[in-house]
Amino acid sequence: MLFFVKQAIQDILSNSFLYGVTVITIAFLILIVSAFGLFFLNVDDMICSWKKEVRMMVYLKKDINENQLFDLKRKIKGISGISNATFISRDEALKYLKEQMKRQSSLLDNLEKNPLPDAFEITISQSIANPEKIESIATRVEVFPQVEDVEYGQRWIGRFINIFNLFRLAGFTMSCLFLMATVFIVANTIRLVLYSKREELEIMRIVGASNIFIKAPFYIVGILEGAVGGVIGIAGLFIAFSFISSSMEQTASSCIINIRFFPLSISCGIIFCSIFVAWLGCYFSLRQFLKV
Amino acid sequence: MLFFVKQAIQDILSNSFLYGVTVITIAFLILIVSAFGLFFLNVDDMICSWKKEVRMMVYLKKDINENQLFDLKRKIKGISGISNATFISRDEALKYLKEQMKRQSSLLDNLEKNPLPDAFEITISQSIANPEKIESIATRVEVFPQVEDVEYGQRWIGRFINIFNLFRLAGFTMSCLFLMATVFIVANTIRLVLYSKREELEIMRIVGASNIFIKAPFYIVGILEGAVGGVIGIAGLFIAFSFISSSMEQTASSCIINIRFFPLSISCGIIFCSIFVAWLGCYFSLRQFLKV
Amino acid sequence: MIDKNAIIRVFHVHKRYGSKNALIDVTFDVAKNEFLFISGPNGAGKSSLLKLLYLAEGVSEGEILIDGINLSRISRKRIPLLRRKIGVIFQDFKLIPTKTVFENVALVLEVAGNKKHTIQKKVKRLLRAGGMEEKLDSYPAGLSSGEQQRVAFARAVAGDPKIILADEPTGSLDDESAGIILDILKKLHVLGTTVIIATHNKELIHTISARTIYLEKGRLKQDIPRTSKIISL
Amino acid sequence: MIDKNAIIRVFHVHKRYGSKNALIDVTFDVAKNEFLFISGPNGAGKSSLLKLLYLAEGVSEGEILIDGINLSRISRKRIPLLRRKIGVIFQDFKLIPTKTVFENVALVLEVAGNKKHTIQKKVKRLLRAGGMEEKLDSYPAGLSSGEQQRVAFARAVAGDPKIILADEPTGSLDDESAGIILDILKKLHVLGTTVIIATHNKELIHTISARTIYLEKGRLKQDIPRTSKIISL
Ligand SMILES: Nc1ncnc2c1ncn2[C@@H]1O[C@H](COP(=O)(O)OP(=O)(O)OP(=O)(O)O)[C@@H](O)[C@H]1O
Ligand SMILES: Nc1ncnc2c1ncn2[C@@H]1O[C@H](COP(=O)(O)OP(=O)(O)OP(=O)(O)O)[C@@H](O)[C@H]1O
Ligand SMILES: [Mg+2]
Ligand SMILES: [Mg+2]
Repeated sequence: MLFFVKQAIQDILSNSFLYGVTVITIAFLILIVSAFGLFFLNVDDMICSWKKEVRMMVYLKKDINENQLFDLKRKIKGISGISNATFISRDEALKYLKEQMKRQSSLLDNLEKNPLPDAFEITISQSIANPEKIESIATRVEVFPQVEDVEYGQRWIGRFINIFNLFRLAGFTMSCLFLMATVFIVANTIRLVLYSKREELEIMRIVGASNIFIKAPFYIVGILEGAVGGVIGIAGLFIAFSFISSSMEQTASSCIINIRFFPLSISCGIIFCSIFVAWLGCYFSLRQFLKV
Repeated sequence: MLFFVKQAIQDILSNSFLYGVTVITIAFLILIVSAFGLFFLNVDDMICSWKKEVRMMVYLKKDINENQLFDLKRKIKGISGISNATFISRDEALKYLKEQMKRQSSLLDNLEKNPLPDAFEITISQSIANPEKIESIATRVEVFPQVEDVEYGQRWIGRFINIFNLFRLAGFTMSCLFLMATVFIVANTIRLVLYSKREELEIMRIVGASNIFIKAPFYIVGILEGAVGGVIGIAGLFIAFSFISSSMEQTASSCIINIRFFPLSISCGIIFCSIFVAWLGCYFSLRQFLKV
Repeated sequence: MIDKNAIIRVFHVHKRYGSKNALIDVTFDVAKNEFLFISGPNGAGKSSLLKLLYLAEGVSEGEILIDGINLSRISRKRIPLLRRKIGVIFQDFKLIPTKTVFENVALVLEVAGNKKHTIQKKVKRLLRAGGMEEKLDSYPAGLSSGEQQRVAFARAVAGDPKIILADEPTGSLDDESAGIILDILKKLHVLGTTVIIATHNKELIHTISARTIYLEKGRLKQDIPRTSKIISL
Repeated sequence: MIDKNAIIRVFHVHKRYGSKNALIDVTFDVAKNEFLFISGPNGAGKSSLLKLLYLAEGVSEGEILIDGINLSRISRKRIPLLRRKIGVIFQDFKLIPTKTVFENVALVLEVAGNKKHTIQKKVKRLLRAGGMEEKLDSYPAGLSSGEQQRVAFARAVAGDPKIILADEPTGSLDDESAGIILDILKKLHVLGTTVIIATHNKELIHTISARTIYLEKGRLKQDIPRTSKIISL
């Protein structure tokens, strides 16, 4: 084993051009794919933080007693997809509304009496993402006799969830595409490298080398290439990310979202992916050039 | 010239493995980069369509006569960044509000008199994207004596414009990165191909071939590869796009946005880019292998 | 026809490349520890025949047995083991351009799983015998043709093969070097190695009294035993 | 020393590869239409000397003039033109593996800008002369060594060069083919071509009465004119 590693390192040194090209190719592809992944990671963060805001107001009929309230709360909480329900009295609600409307709150000063009813604020489970589900929850709540009306989500939340689901779909499809492409390009690069060494392979075979003897150094080199390429790619991404995020902080100081880099575990995962891709490339190429 | 083209085609046929690899690599890279571009094109479309909604309501003091109104309108329109201002009477406004609030409109039924003032609806130029500018426009409008209050944009519009600007920034940075990576990977692939033909190049030189004679076929092959790779890449993207967009139509029937593919001109531009990149790859590689 | 002493048996072998018949119905046995010339003009099929023997190509028809193993039926795992019994000097040397002279020769021993120490000693000894001790760390591109051929020779004999197949082993060598190489081959033969030399060089054949097989246009035309030399060539 | 008739002038040339001295202070002239052997044992520097002449390498010291042009000062644009005046048979053939035999030979004529029709005719004629008419569409890998050498020869003479540099041109050929090739070289010499043959093959040198330069360890040891043959080798 140690022998093969030595062989491999020697091989890398004497063919530094070929292997350099492979490492750079892998690094760039890892950079691209993980840049894309990072982008979607952050978009997803945003979606999650917005989804938390998907709430529903259940306005109650007038003159409901405590018992009925308690009963209703229990029933509402029993509906799947609803994670919480908080009672908000009409006075609370008016105060809240005034706060919300800020500049427009003067409008409410003209009111003679509080026109708002008592209400429950319902929190929708984050797993329920599409507006159809939310709609169906709303209708199920509406049928309770004590319920006057259900108002849910600002219209745009529904729209955005849809759009962001599309984002995610597109992102997922593209990620798959990118990954496939990466495997393919890396495999091709390694194939080209092996192609220019095919005579060498042939000579080794005729000199009596077993298949494992021929292949082992290539796999070791491939794994090293994958590791080095992956690390360079992630490092490059991190540098690019630092630039972007620092420039973001300048232009978007008022913006509440904060973007983040991959956690360490995912970074390591990407490097492993990169190693795996290089290994796969070796595997396919060696199969091609060592048929007999 | 014709001779070189013939040479090139013959070369492609007898080295189909090498050139196949290059074409596939180019195709995948074009696919990736243009998928990314397409994604941002559509995101941009959305942003534009949302930006159109960036409006400002200017609530006026009571008892303003026609002259003052006209004067105010003129002044408001004079502020840079404001593209239009429409007068909305208080009755119109209430009707509009009721429509907008739909489920909550019952609240308004309790009103004894219309609490709303007259107002101007101001449309902000689409080129003004960041919320700071919008804020400053708001304060400039607020100082007019006839103006009671300015209410602008739902809070989220401001937030989103920021986020989408970040999107665009990220998208732009990533596109640059991707393009660089593409040039690099294509150049590398072509370098590997030339590397495995370096003896051939050497022989041709010693046999008395001029540099142009040696290089021309490579450039022609490179351009062909770029063109074919580009077309395959775009075609692949189009197929992927068709799948996504048709699945989108199923899952997101309620969604108002409609995604689109590149217009023909951009598609052609991408193919030209692809050709250029391949040409560039040839250029760098030939410089390396034909030093003397 | 069954000769228990035969280490190589070639039995009605045909070799076709497309429509080209490189070998047509060639049959002969090589005894253990025989010294054999394969002779014939350019394109006679000498190299093609050797290629079949070192398993670089398969026969189109017929059977070849080496050391009792039928090459058409050998399992893929055993091919490397068989190849290690055969040392080949290729007509075009086939040195690995990315390895130094030392590494090229050492490869054969590494492949067979020898110890590093043994390899060092043996390779150096062999290259010294070929007058290549100064070139240990050169790459093949930095050698003259004669020097390359000597390295190829060292590699062929490094693994102590039972059979040595030499394709034009002195083609690039001056008379002195050729003499040295031939002497070594003769010594190995005395020590028990089976030596097969393919050459069109009649002079070479005349310097050593040995059995000679004469090929022409892919056919085995003459099989001249050791004694009756010089007569028919 | 100034010889107006010299087509090649080699003047105190040294060639070093790293610390290795391949050529040491070599000086000689070659007259127009001379027939010259460069002889010497393996590693003497024969191929190195030829490499300098066909501009594959540059000298480390000294000057070489070909047809009045100093190779150290030639502009890069004129190098291809000069090379077309020189036909080279390489010791290792250097055929392009991805081109057929026909294309390999035709290349020289295409490079010089000949018409397609002319090329067709000429290449076929040349290959027929070398007995390669059946192999027009073969790739070099499908040829025997002798056949490859014949193609290399055809390519070297295809461009009607003023100077032919042949590095061991008969190394892989049987006696008959070697005879044919030598005959052609002699004919070309008669027609005015300068022919330089590098070889360690003493037999070959003896068959033709010509001036012989003898190299040893990179030094020019003897320069034997045409008349005084056989004496000192
Ligand atoms: N891979 C191949 N494809 C097609 N034809 C081939 C191939 N290899 C050899 N041949 C043909 O088979 C014939 C025999 O070739 P071989 O190399 O065995 O000759 P040889 O006896 O070694 O000649 P030489 O003395 O020139 O080396 C030749 O005519 C050659 O063209
Ligand atoms: N590129 C190189 N790098 C280092 N040394 C070289 C290189 N080319 C040649 N040499 C050395 O220069 C010396 C002369 O080599 P050259 O090829 O000229 O010999 P030669 O006379 O052609 O021999 P042969 O008859 O074996 O072909 C040799 O010792 C060789 O090792
Ligand atoms: Mg042969
Ligand atoms: Mg030489």
